[in-house]
Order: sequence, then C-alpha cells, then structure tokens
Amino acid sequence: MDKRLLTREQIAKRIANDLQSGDIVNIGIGIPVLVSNYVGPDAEIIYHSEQGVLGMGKKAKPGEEDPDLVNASKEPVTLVPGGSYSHSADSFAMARGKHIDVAILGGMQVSEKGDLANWKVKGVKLGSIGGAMDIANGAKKVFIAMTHTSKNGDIKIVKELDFPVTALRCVNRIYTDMAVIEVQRDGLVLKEIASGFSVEDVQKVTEPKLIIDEDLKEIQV
Amino acid sequence: MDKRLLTREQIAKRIANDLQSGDIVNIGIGIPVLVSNYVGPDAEIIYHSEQGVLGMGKKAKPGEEDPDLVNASKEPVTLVPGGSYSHSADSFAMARGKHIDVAILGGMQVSEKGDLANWKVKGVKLGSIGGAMDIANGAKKVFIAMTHTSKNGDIKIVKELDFPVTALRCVNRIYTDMAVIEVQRDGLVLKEIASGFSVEDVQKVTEPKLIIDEDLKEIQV
Amino acid sequence: MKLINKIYDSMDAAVADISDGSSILFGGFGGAGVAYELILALHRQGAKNISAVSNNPGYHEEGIAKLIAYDRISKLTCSFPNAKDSYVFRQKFEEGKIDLELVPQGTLAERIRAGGSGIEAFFTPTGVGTEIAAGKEEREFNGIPCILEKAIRGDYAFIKAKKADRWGNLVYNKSGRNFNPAMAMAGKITIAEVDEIVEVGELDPETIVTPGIFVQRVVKRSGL
Amino acid sequence: MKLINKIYDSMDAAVADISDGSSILFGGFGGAGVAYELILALHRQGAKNISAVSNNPGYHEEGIAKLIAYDRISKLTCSFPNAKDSYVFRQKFEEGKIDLELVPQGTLAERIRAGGSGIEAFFTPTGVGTEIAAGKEEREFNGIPCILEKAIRGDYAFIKAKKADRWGNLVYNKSGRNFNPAMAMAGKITIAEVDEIVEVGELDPETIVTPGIFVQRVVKRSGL
Repeated sequence: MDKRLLTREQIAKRIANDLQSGDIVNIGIGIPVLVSNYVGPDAEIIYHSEQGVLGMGKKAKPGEEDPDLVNASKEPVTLVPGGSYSHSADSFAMARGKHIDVAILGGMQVSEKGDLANWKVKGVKLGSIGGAMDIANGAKKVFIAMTHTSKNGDIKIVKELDFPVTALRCVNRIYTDMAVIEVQRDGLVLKEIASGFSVEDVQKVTEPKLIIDEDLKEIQV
Repeated sequence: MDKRLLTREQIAKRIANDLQSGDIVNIGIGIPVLVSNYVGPDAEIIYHSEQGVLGMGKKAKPGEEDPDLVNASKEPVTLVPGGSYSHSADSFAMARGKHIDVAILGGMQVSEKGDLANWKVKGVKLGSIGGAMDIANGAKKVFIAMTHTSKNGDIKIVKELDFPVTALRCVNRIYTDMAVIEVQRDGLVLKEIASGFSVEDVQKVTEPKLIIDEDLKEIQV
Repeated sequence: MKLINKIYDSMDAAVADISDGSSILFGGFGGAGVAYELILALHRQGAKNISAVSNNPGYHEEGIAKLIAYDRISKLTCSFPNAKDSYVFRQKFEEGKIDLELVPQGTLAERIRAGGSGIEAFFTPTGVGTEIAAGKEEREFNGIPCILEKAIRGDYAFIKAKKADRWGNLVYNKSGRNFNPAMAMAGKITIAEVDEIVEVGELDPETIVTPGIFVQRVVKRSGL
Repeated sequence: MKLINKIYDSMDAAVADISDGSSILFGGFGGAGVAYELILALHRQGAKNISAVSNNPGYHEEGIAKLIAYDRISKLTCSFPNAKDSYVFRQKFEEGKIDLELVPQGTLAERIRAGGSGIEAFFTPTGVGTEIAAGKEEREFNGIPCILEKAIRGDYAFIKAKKADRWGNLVYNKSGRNFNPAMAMAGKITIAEVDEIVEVGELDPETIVTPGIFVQRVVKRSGL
C-alpha cells in the first residue's frame, strides 16, 4: 500500500471530525484556519477570535469589509447571528478562564508531557506571542495541527522542548500528516495512522516511545 | 452670640458648597444622602452608586419605580440623561481605581492621620461592610459628614481609632455640626467653625491638637 | 442539524442536578437582579450544605433568606450580612448554624470576576489595616500597601437577566445587572432566569453584556 | 450653568500638553480601533521619549509605526512586535533605538484593566515555564502554577470609539472595541477619537461600553 502523508486540508478535515455541535473553538493560524471549511452543516460551532469576537463568521466578501471587524490575522471577517463583541480583557477572560472548549493551534514542537512550543523559532531574538500563551494555557482542550516533522526533517514530537515554550502540559491531541496522537498521563498514545504507514514508520520520526492504542485505526478523511 | 450646632441639613449644605460641576460623587448613607438637595442648579454633578449606576437621579416617583433600579439603600431611583449601568466589578473598578472625585461618607471615628471607622460599632460581632472599604480607599477625596461627638458625648475625632477600621489615611475633610476640619500631613487643620463657637469649644471635643488655619472662618450655610 | 439549545423547560429541571455541598453564586443587589424563581426551585429540590456567595443574605424570608431559614446554606460569603430585614440570617448566624465570610463588596465582585477569568489571586488596597486583612499576605506595590485576595468560583451561578437566546447570550435590566455578569463568568454551570427568550440574532451584538459562552442553562420566569 | 464638556476642537488641542517622557496606552488590534488621527497629532506635536503600550507596533509607517520611525518612542510594551509589515519597529529594535517588553496578549489586557481598577498585581497561569516568567514570582494556587503580573497604567490613553457625548460616554464599532475600554480605564488622561458626537442622553444607557468617568477628552475625527 502506498504511504500517503495527509495534505494540510486532510489534517484540517480530520480535526473537524472531532468537533461537536456547540463547541466554542479558537482557531490559530496555519493549518487550523482550514478546519472550519470541513465542519459539517449539522454542527453549530462557535468561533472565538482573540480580539473580542465570539461567533466569528466567514471572511467578508468584497464590499462588505469593515476595518473594525477582522480576525486574528487582521483579515476582514463577518459575525454570525448570535455573535457578540467583547473588549480584550473579557475576550481573554474567556480564554484564560477555561471557557473555550477547543483551541486548534499550530505547533513547532510538542513534548511527551504535552508541553507546546509554537511562538518562536529557537535562537531567534524577536518573536510575537499574541494570544498564544493565554489560549494554550486556558482552553479546555488543545488540539495541535502540524506536519509530523519539519521541512528539513527535524523531529517535532520530542521528549523535552528545546524551542521557546508556549505553555506546559497543555496539549491534548496532536494531528499530523502521519498520525493522530493523544497526550495521556503515561505518555503519547498512537490512536490513528495515515494510510500505508506502519507503527515503526511513525515511531522513527517521533522521539518519545509511543504507546499503541489497542484500537489503532487508519485515519479516515 | 448663641452657640448653634449645624443641623444635618446644614452640614449637607456646607458640603454641597465644596462640590464642583463635573465632579463624580459617591454618596454614603446618613447625612451624605441629603447633600444632593443642596447642589445648585449651576452645577452638573454625576452621582455614582455602588451597585452599578453612574448618573443616578432623584428617587423614583410613585408609579415610575423599577425594582431593578435602586440606590445603595435599595430605594427606587431614576437615571439621569447621560447615565449608564455597569456590572459590580466595573462599578468598583471606578471606586478602587481612583476615578471617583469625591466620596461623601458618614463617620463613627476619624483619626488625626485620616483613618476612618464607619462600618461597625466597637465590640459588635456582626457588621456590614458593603462598599465602604473600597470606596473610602479608592475615591480621590473622602469627605466625612458626621456630628462632632456621638449621641452620648463620646469624642469621634481621635488620635487613634478604637472602632473597627474602614480604611487608613483616606479622609481629606471632616464636616461636623461644629467645624470643618482638613486632614493634612502635619495634622488636623481647623478651617471653619460654627456660629458662636470658639476654637476652645471645638478643641475640647476633639482629641488631637488642632492646627488653626490662619484664615479661620465661620461656617456659612 | 443539532442546534445549540440551552433552554430548559422549567426552573425545577434547571436545578435538578444540584447536589448537597455544592457552591452557588447568587446574583443580585438588594432585590435587584435576584433569580428568585431559581432559588424557590432549589428550595423545592432540597439540596443542603450549600456554600453560597451573595452580596446580601436576603430579606424577610425571600431570596436566599428562604434557603437560610430551612438550613440549606452552611456558609455565606457576603458583603452586607446585617441589614434590618436580614433577620433570618442574623438569627441563624447567632445560633451558629451558618458560617460567614465577610468580604468588602468591590473585593467580592473582583474575586468573582477573577474566578471566571483565569486570575487565581490579586493584590488590592481595599481592606488594608482592617479586620478583613487578618491572615492575608500584605505587600506594597509602588508604595501602595495591598492585601492578597483569592479568586471565587462556583459549581453553579444563579443569574437573573432580562433577555436570553438559546445560545445563552444575555442582556440585563438597569442596575439588575450588578453581580450577575461576573458570576456568570465564574459559575461552572451558570443558570440564567430570564424575563424573555428571543431568537438567536435578535440581540444586537454590540449590546450583549454576557456572551453565551458564560451561560449553560436558560429558563424563562413564570412570573407567578 | 457650567456644563460638563470634554469635547476638544481639534486633535492638536487634545494632545498639546503631552510632555516628553510620558507613558501612553494606544488602543487597537491590528488596524481595528486605532486612534490614527490622535497619533498623527502627537507626531506633529513632537513629544519624544514616549513609553508606549500597544498590542502591535503599527504597520508600514502607519499608526505608532510613524512615531517609532521618528524615534519618538523609547519603549514599547507589546504582544505582537514581529509581524511582516512591522518593519519599522523591527529595524529600530535591531538598531537598539527602542526597548521592548514582550507580554502575552491576555496578560497585557488584564494588566491594563488591573491598572484602571485598583488592582496592583495578580497571579495568572499564562506564561509559566516560558521566558515571560523570567524574574517573576511563581506561586501555586489550588495546584495551578501562576506567575505574578503587575498593573499597567498610562499618563494618557489614546482611544478610538464610534460615538461619544460631552460626558465622555463611549460606544465602539465591532471588534474595534478590543483594548480600548480597558485602556480608557487605565489612562490618567484618556483621549477618545470618535466618528460621531451625540447629545447627552442619546446613547442608550444599557449599551454604553465605556462610561464617561473613564474619559477626559473627546475629539471628532476629521476623516481626512
């Protein structure tokens, strides 16, 4: 069987399958932005955007842009019916106060304890935090969407972070182009695996020893 | 000349003279409640009420009461044009954050350093604080309206409080039925005196040694 | 489509799962913004050993005074326990049947907001030099003496609002707002008793005071 | 009758008294809710050695990027300094001409709200185990590790709102709200740049987001 890494879109689609109607979800930049495209019409998901939008809708069409209604990447968006605005302190009260059900974030490194690095490359002087630390710390569940290894092949799922930390013990699940991995108290549990890959293939590019779920499946997307 | 103690109404009127148009004022129970009756029509005073009303108006007339619009004593009131509502945390952000220009409060004891006791009688087990501590601490200026001595003749302006403390070093001025006294760094300055009373009369019922203002006047009401 | 629907059919259904020993935040200042019908439903339900947070202890036998009268509340965190009409609380307190944590009103509101906001504790000047400071850490910041106050959260919050939609978005009526928005944030399960339920999208997004993220259940008052 | 009137005739008049070395809180997230005309007036006015607090450092040469380009800002407290279009800041930072205090966005918003609310410092989990925690006290509450963060205040706050009245009551437009309400609370002199000025009483009291108590000056945008 061919080994087929998931595309960015397929990773997003796989994550969308794990969202439930009613979830309040914060979406980070990168692959996470694609997730909302794959949420089915039978789910009512409420998107939180850090600058004070709860119930963020689709990107604004030409002509309906308002410079005062933007997403976290400063692109013009819309508000869905039922949406509301808050000031930044209250918006982050939502994030820090454990009111957001799921944060879907990109990752540079994730440790076997669920520590996350995603805000600054190692060795760089100037980085931007934005809402990353508050949201990673505060969301009820943190899902990481990323490629399993970096462009130049570096392992990203590691025993200990050596990139600058975003938040400790915050990640619940890691969705990569190769696997779905759950962070549990006793370690990383391999739950699903991309079509054509073996457990050994995944372990080879994953530093901590993986626990193999008894119900290991192929990723369906 | 007759010694004439000020009435409660006269104390209130004297305080009203020291308010300026534009002042944001918090009013405590007792004599302070009377102050707004004596604010002239040429001053726009904004009344803050702790439960989340900025721009509190007069008491509601029969038929216009709303059980959700009350003053700090739970009496139905009105809102003036320009008024607004806040939740309790924001309402006390106004008080604690030094945004209220003047708090006019009752007093049981005031010390020569400006310490205030006004929430609980000495020796009593169960007292109510309400907003007293936050407001006494947080207002830019605290004016105390009280009789100079207690009903049974106890001295209320003392060297050290022996009643339960409301807030330390918070009082700016004391308005009594006998005198207007300013709390300054070097002590209590007697600024005004009720008609017919001598400095000695006031000193006799004031424990700390009073500093006599060079411009000592009779209270005009 | 599985729509979000936080609306409960009755007050009784909305409080049915509250177990003995729960902590509950009760909105309201005096009689304004009190979830009276939810409180009555809780009385019928019978949960006891409740740890209550409320600015007032209720008046006569209304509001939480009724719960206190029936010995359902074992501890009250409160700023104004001793009003003339709060005789039920006073009597139970003197009999040793209810504990009191006395808190300045602003500190109470802020501790609750902190509980809902991921703030575990804060330093504030209110209470320095008073009996409220007993046992609390004191520290100066920029020459301002402060005491350390800790966050308050509740297993439940009983909120009174004017209007809600099925997402739990809320607007309030006048100073009936008071403690309700902060308590909505700090309740693990926040239950809103409302005068009116409207369609999603009817509330102006600029004027929603409590976004639905902070509300888990909504029930319409019977007004009886 | 001496009416309250916080309205200034021009942006220049509203910023005329700002002296070198002042601290200023600048509202806005990205380009939303930024008081652009006040910033331009401050540029004309010439004050330098400004200690600025702003979520972003401005883009291209717009907003506070213009002040940075002219070396008017000596220190920036900020959550997102390194965006693609924030090249002005990046260059000045690399040249050592501006200091940076990097703060997580939620901590930044909360430190500002604290500054306006009589909270001198607070404990929060955000930043634990990161470089943000360096030099800060760490303490556990209920098993949750937290760091101590201190209040932020400004000599001035530059706020952008939609409507104001002469009392300084403000409403905002959509997510243009962002940092503005908290900064209005924390500015000693808060100056609001607004699209429209209305009569006192025109704004619905239930919908006022920033009550006038937090605003000292109001100026209408020219829109040019």
